[in-house]
Amino acid sequence: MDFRWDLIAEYAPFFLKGTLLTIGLSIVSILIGTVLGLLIGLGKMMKRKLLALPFKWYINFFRGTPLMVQILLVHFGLVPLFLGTTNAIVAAILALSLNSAAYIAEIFRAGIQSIDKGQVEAARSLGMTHVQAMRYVILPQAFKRMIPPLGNEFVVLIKDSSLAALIAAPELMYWGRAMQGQYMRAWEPYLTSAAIYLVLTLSLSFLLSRLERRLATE
Amino acid sequence: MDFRWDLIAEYAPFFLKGTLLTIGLSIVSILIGTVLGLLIGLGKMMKRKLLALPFKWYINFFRGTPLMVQILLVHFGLVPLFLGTTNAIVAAILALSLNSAAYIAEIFRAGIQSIDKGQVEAARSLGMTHVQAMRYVILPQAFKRMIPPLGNEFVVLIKDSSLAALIAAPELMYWGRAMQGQYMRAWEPYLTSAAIYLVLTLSLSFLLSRLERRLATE
Amino acid sequence: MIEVKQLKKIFGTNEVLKEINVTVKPQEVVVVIGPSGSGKSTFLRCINMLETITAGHVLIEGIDITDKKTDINKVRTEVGMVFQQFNLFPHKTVIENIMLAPVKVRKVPAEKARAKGLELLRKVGLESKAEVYPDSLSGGQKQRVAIARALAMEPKIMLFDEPTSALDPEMVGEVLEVMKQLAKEGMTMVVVTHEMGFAREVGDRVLFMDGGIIVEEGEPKELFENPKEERTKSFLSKVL
Amino acid sequence: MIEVKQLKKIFGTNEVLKEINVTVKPQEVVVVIGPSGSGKSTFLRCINMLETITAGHVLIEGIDITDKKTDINKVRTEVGMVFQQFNLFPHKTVIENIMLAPVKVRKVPAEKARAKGLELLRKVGLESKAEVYPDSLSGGQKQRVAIARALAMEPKIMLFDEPTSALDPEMVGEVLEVMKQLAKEGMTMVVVTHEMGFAREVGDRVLFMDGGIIVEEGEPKELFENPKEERTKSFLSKVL
Amino acid sequence: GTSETGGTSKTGKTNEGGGEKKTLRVVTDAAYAPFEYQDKGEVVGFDIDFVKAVAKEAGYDVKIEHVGWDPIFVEIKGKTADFAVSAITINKERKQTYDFTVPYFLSKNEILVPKGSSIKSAQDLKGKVVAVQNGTTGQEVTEKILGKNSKDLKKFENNNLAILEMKNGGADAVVADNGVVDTYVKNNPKDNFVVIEDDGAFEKEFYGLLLPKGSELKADLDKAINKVFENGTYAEIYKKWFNKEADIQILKDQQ
Ligand SMILES: Nc1ncnc2c1ncn2[C@@H]1O[C@H](COP(=O)(O)OP(=O)(O)OP(=O)(O)O)[C@@H](O)[C@H]1O
Ligand SMILES: Nc1ncnc2c1ncn2[C@@H]1O[C@H](COP(=O)(O)OP(=O)(O)OP(=O)(O)O)[C@@H](O)[C@H]1O
Ligand SMILES: [Mg+2]
Ligand SMILES: [Mg+2]
Repeated sequence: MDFRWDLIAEYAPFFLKGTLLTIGLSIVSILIGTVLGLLIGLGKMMKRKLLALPFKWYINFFRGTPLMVQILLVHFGLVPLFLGTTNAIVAAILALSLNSAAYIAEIFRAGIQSIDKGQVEAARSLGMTHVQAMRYVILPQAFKRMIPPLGNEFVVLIKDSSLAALIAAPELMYWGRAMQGQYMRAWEPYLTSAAIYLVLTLSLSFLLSRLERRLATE
Repeated sequence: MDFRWDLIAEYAPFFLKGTLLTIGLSIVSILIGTVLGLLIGLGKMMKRKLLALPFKWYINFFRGTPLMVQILLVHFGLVPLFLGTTNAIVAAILALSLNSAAYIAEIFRAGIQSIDKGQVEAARSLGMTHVQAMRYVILPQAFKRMIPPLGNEFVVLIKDSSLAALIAAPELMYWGRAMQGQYMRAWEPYLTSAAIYLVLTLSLSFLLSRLERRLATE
Repeated sequence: MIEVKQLKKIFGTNEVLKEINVTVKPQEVVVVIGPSGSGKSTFLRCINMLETITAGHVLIEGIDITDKKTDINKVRTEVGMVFQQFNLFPHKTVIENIMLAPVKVRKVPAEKARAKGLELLRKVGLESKAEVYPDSLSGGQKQRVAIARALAMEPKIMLFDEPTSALDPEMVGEVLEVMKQLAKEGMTMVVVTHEMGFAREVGDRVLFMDGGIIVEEGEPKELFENPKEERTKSFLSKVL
Repeated sequence: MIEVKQLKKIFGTNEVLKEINVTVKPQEVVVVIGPSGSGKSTFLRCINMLETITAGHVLIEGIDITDKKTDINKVRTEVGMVFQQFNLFPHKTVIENIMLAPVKVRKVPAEKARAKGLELLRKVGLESKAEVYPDSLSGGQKQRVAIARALAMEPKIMLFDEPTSALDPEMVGEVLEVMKQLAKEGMTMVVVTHEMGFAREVGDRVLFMDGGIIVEEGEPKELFENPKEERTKSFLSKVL
Repeated sequence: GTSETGGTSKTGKTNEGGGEKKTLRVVTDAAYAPFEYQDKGEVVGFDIDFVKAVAKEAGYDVKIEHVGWDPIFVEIKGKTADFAVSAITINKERKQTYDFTVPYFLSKNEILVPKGSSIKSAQDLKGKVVAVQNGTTGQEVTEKILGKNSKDLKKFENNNLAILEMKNGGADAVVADNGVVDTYVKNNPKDNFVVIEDDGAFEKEFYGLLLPKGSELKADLDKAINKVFENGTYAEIYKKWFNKEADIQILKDQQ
């Protein structure tokens, strides 16, 4: 098989631009997703079943349907409804944030539930209110446990952001597809983008495992 | 907003066909993926680091790159290399199986490692060999613990199979996009496919939670 | 002073406490014994409302905690609790564990709370461990910190739920020593324990529970040597 | 008969066993005591190679198990082990737990293994529980099944690692009873335990371990009442 | 002329006439060589050159943005772009919702097949696997032959994927606009693909610039297009991209 390195060299600046957008999209989305996810997680944990229901269905919807559908719905349906125009970057960030929020909500809930219930009991028996026990005892411990799965969600988000190529947001995958369209070749563009994604996700995993180790010995 | 129910009615037979293909793709892929995943999981657990390395990188690659890249690579690169022609269904099954195998390998490993090591010790202290301890004591317990995450992987696979639309495998998402292309409308096709995916994934989750409960009380 | 009147607790369909009537007088040390599952922990947890009470009344210093109008958090500051599993806060140092509730609940200034905390640590023999995290302590040390933490709220009553049964045998003594000291100082205490030596030495009264009721009660010596009920006899024969 | 010669065990940089020399004669019951972390479990686990041995030799019935040529699985069938945490197989019924190793390792016909298993269950007082799963048993019952399971391989030696310390106090007696019976029948036993009553009653010899060495050994009565070493004295004063 | 549509931005730059020179927002799907595609990031093509010439004639600046095919219709319907150029075929259905300028390009669908294929005409496509771009007229005409949503029809997101599918043996033919097909064959002689025309089966189509319904820009643009036809600019651009002479008369006949 002839592998055209020259084509890759030619497209290198675009892969670079695309990689930067991929990173940007992912960072913005994980940040928004985390904030939203915390709120939704809290919502789902409400004692009153009826109030918790919308949050439960939010999570069901975003975890139960393909991200591709969500991106297309947001891009062609939701964003034009509000902005009056399509905007690929906005749609990508919105869809990725909404999607990851559903997963982060569950991470948050699991983090809180993983704390031994003896901890709340000890706090309550000292006279703390439920809110105080949450704030001083449960949440600080839960947040620490949330870091690994949150990092994992970030890795997933980086990969998922490739779907933004479908709505012509010029991220990494988009340029892979553009290159494929220009030269009608499959291996060069897709192996190149696969390699870049791999570098991104593996470096992130590496950083995360170091962070985890540091937190563990703290 | 005017919602054209008539268009959905018109496309109903195609959505039905697509749903059946989605289910078929997912079932075949989870089966192949499970078998492959067990082998790869065993490979990664080999004591000799050098022998385990290829398996480790297999998992890294398939978990570290977007499925979209994998599907396009398999469809336009791998399958033509072997079959001499593209074949969307083969490519979709192959890509989905290879991808889910990487996740299942980790599920398998986690399942084995979750078994208390007192179990092996008890087995060994009774004179069983390592293989006997695995076969009669560890694996039966590990398999039971693997059922929930495997089910979860199945749900993921159903959603991921939507990417097969990109290579024109006529599954559920493909028909959603075909409908969108014909009528230039976003809400009808995408909400319809979202609803169908939701029904598929939620029914599966429901069945799984019942299965889990039955296994738990056994 | 604790008054428990016709206390009932049902989990689902499982009637765990059937009808408990007990009064614990000020400065009294009451030891609760009984087989596993007899409801000892549940009884203790009902006294400071860690479990909701199905029926009956519990009065702490004359205040009915089952009354909806009672501020339960306020009552709980009067009742310290020590758990079998210590339940120290792992993300805080020993002194922070002790200071947390006084500062956040009682609004004691941090400086004062720290001074008080160090004094309590001295009392349980752990002044050198103020700045370490709980993870680096042995079981016996953890439990002594937990006792100091409960005492920091200056409770009038202390509840202990098998405080030594998660400890290695050679650490049991150091915890019991602290508890004996506390009893001597006149603390009102309810202690669930299997340490019969402790019961004999400092207990004013022993309650034997089984199947959700108090089967027999009496002075330790009397009850251990002359149990009246068949069930008590058979239990003591296994344990002593 | 067990001969332990200059046994050493190092975990990483932690020298857990320093130099252990012990001989356990046939039919002897040796009790091992010592503070937490002193290496008691490690010592026991070295005897049937659940831990790899760093240096020294262990001979079981004259066979050196540290010799590479020795079939360790064969030796292990001669040495039964009972763990603190029972380690019953939760996916198998009580009788299946007992039959598994005889059938798979010794290739005993299932029928015969079952008959033998039921006989052993009768011996530990649990013939009625043959068909239930371990989850439905109490701790004391679990441990008795674990003993029956080990006995099903007809071992010449039995090792016990704190068999009663995960049990509620009222269940300790039933397990010790089974062990006493075993000792009476002439089983060679090494028992790590904190049950001094048991040590006194059935122990032929007590080893006191601390810091990876055997600090002192002797007849139970002698050692408990007249410990020679300072460390032994201080340990016994906490535990007795 | 001014436009009331949103999304236009004032440049603030004034020309010699003293009036404001407006910048129009033009959307396109730059995945349709040679009409509009990305040459390493820059949107280029016949359509682009043409629009620039027309805009210059009408006195506007244009900002061309690649948004993808489907979003074009969202943007124009929502009047967030002033007009769209993207080899858009003028047809009745689209005219119900949108306005078009006068036609600026004659197009027809053609069949792309490997050399030596048994396919010689549109009717030969029956029973063969055909790859098309989802939502194009190429798809429509092929569906007329194969049947709507036939199992032999593979709809891809763009023509690139459709052609790649055929190249890899997954389809027997690709049906797409002549401009796309001709350019592909010209640029990729090594692939050994040939073009089959079937004027009997595939009707002529005309491309127009797509405008929101009732856009006041239409008059301006129509006038400018005719000027571009007349002053020779159109022929020049056509020659540059297709290496053929333009047939302006047939376009004007449509007006
Ligand atoms: N949260 C709960 N939900 C349901 N049942 C419970 C709960 N807590 C305790 N129980 C049940 O209540 C009964 C009494 O439990 P409790 O913990 O009070 O016993 P105990 O005397 O403290 O036993 P132990 O000596 O084992 O601690 C048991 O049958 C137990 O299963
Ligand atoms: N697998 C292991 N890896 C590293 N260190 C170990 C391991 N197992 C035991 N140790 C260490 O060896 C030392 C002795 O442990 P061991 O379990 O033999 O003590 P023990 O006397 O049985 O104590 P306990 O009464 O708590 O059971 C301890 O310091 C322990 O941390
Ligand atoms: Mg209890
Ligand atoms: Mg041990």
